[in-house]
Amino acid sequence: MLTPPAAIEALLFASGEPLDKKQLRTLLGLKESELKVALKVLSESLNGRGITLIEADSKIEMRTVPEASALVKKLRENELSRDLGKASMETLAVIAYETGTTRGEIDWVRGVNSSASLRTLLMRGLIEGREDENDKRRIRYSLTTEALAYLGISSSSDLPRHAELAAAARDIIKEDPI
Amino acid sequence: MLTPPAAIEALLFASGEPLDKKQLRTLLGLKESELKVALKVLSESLNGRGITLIEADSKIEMRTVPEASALVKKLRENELSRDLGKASMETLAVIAYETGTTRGEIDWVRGVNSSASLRTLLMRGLIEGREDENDKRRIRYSLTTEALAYLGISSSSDLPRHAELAAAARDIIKEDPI
Amino acid sequence: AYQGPFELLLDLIETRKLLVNDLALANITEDFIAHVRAQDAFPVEDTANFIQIAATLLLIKSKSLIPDIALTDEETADVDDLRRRLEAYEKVREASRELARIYGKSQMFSTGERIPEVTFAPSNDLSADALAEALARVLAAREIVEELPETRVKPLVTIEEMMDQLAKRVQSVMTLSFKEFSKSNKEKIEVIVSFLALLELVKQGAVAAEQYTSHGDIRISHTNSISVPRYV
Repeated sequence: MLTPPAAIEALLFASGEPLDKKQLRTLLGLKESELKVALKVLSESLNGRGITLIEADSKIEMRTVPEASALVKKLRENELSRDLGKASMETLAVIAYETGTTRGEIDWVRGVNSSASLRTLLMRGLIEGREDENDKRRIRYSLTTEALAYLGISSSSDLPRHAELAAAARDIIKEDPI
Repeated sequence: MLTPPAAIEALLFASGEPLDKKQLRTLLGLKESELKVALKVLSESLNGRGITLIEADSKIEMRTVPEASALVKKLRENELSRDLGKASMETLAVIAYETGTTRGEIDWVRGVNSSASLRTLLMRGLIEGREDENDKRRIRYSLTTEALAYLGISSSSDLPRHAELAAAARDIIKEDPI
Repeated sequence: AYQGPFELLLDLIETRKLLVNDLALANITEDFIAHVRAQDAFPVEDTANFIQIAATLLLIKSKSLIPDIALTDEETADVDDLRRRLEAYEKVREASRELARIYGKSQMFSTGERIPEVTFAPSNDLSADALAEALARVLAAREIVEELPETRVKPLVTIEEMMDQLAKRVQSVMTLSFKEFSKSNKEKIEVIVSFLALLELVKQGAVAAEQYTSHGDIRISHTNSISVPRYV
């Protein structure tokens, strides 16, 4: 019989793309709390293995573990990560530590126009933009599982000095009335 | 640290097709007997999991477990029957009006990453990819004949406002700095 | 490479091992303006930013030269805003360096691209019109983003124009804030004169550079020290 964690693993492997939690729940007929438990069991059972889960926003994806990076690169040289310029890396950093931030906030804190860097990050699939619920015209950006994969971490809470840098970003950027 | 079973799991997971045992041995620097042991450990650890190893004449492949096939089928059907949605529709539109376009050009015109949409459109038989004659690695996409028939046109030049929209798309593609 | 104003400010402060505070900002005012002057031209959309920051720096400078100068509420807000944004940017730069350290180092790969079995499965939202609308929407969305780089191509603001704007901006503010000083003791007026001379120096610096090259007779000391020129 297929346990929920095994079912999730099969779906993530077959899909090859990040799956939305809502999608997983409908496919498996699970309540939110049940999915949460199943995901926890699956991710624990993956400890010490060659593959692991990455979670960004409400999306889950299965990827090889960071430790296997050099090995897998031998298999897949074409997909090597091209470097990111300083401006794009700075823009990625603002979005990483201040998820759901807007272009206005990014320009405010960087002191320069960030539209070119945002376009680079969007085209590489490292960030995605979503319309602000109460203000359609405003786009809020967040990291994708692809970005976490390039950073070699499973979720944004694993970002270096996450608590410290995220807190700093929150109280400074958020005050700015856009 | 990455144990041999975990390393094999990562390689099989990331490889698009079955891997030859000899290839695994060279990639991992293992003797035949060591590989045998590692494979045994890995396949035992996969008991009760959603994925499993399939071995056929010295080639190993990772697959979803048989018990999950109904679920995987549901996932496929779900992916095939869903509405295209904004991202895939825009990707398909760029391909329709700019036949033989590449992924890089589509990303440039749309300003976002289109690989997930391309995968869906390929899977749904709406587009097909052909290698660029002078650059094997570059794939050029165009509508399939079934898609043209479904749209009720014999060639993409019959699409509404074709001259105007195709010209506008081409101008943008010309600006692409890459 | 082109540096944004905050990047430049932080570099100037960091090279002098200072903390981000008003004293540091006052100290590097001349360097910031000298750096701005050294650029031959500026992308239009960044010029306003540089001028605003240069003007705020001169406000902080004037506060350091004349401690009990009364800045207007708006000026104080500008000073606080600059400091807050700089502190935030300092954190962003730290975060960016942290990410750069790990980016691409231990990449996690997705499952290999299995060739998806193809089944022809069009969708009910697919039609020729839907494609035309979708492409039109994409092209329209690009218009808004597009027009920004265009302005970069427009004639750039030359340094002289920028210095004039800056000088006018600060002088009008200065005269406003100096109103009550004119009556008080001589020593304060001496400082005010030297400060306005600094401004003149900066403005002339841009002009004298040309004269210097063509006639070669006017000598002006370099601005990185606050040695105020003696006008005979």
